[in-house]
Amino acid sequence: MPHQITIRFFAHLKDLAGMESVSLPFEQDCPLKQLIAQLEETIPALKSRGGIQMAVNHAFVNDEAIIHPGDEIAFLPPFSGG
Amino acid sequence: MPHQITIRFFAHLKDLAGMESVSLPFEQDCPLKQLIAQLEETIPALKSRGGIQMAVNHAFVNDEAIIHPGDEIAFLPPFSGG
Amino acid sequence: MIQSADFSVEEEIAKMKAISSRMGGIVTFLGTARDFSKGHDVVKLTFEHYSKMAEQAMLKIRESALEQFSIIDVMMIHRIGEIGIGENIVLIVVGAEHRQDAFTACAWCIDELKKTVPIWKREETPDGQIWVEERP
Amino acid sequence: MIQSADFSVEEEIAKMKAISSRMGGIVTFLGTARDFSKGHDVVKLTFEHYSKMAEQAMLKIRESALEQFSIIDVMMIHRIGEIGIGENIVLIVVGAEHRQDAFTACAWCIDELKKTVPIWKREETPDGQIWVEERP
Repeated sequence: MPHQITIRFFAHLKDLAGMESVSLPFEQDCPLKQLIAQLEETIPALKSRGGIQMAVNHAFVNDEAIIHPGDEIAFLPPFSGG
Repeated sequence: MPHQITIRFFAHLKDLAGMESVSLPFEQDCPLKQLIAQLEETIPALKSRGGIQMAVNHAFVNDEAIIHPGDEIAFLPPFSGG
Repeated sequence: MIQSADFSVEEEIAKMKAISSRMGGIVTFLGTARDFSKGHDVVKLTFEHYSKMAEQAMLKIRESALEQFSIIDVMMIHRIGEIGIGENIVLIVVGAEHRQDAFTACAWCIDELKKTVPIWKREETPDGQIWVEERP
Repeated sequence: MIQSADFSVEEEIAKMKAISSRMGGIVTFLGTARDFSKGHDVVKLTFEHYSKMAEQAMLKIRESALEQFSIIDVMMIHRIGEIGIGENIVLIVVGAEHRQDAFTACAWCIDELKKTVPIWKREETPDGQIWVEERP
């Protein structure tokens, strides 16, 4: 787990990203928003995300959260259970 | 059925009246309150009734309702179903 | 429906589901016999009813619920006779396209049943029998 | 609990009844798969979830409901995977001494589940698949 992070996509974001999850090399702590900006360059479709919540290690966070090596980051579209 | 009426008691009124129902000879229309007054003389315990609703032929009525021969009159204590 | 026999919640829900494939939410109220009521123990319950009037009152609740709420159907069963602690007393099943309507209608039906259906409960307690008259 | 297998409403209610003989009212919400949604036909549903987070969110709803309502217990099941029309999706069972608390808590739990549990529904329609994102 160290020196990399895992990114998970759900529902239509999985289709947009073309993958369910990806592990990326990751050495140095950085704010989530910086990571998202990088991802949007690789996967432009993510830019169109609306109402997406972000979670790090299964807890909701905002863009300012600091990401550490080993973290699991999730892109969560609006829920539709029940 | 003609020339008589049936009176029915429920729940604790049945215990007070000492009976579930009674049929009485009845020739002439009269207001329900008159019939009740007569019954209270025979069964004094009925006087203590509180919150009792009256029904004639399965429909709620008030004391002014006119009773006809053949009617079924019911004394209904507050309900406690459910 | 008023009956002395017990009922199956699963079967009643299955009947409700069979009515329409538009049904998205089913809200059920099941009333069961408690062993304790207003400060005293209860050993057993007995329900009595004014048969014809009670059946009519139940039908009226159903019609009125169908009229005033956006629901697909509503089904009601009340048991009479002797009922042991923990046993089923009353079941109300409401099916609707959307859940809020089902919740509102189900709560309304049980309130209305308690207010308007001539059914009476007798509690058997360690100190004797009590006819219950308050509306809970 | 989140599972792909179906559940039995009767069994879940029986478990709830077994918890306390003080229980007087059990309110149940059962969500089922409709064949029609927002103007289009639906042939089948598929639910996906973020496993660990969804389980945590369900536990939190239960704890929060026990804290804020006068209820005895609450039980929740949500199915995932493929679900055919008319099949069960979600079940919430709330047991309480008094019915009003059970109704309020049950309605709150399903609202909260829809808002806070990371589960997503995909509808299969005659024109293709749609990930549903609105909160109904």
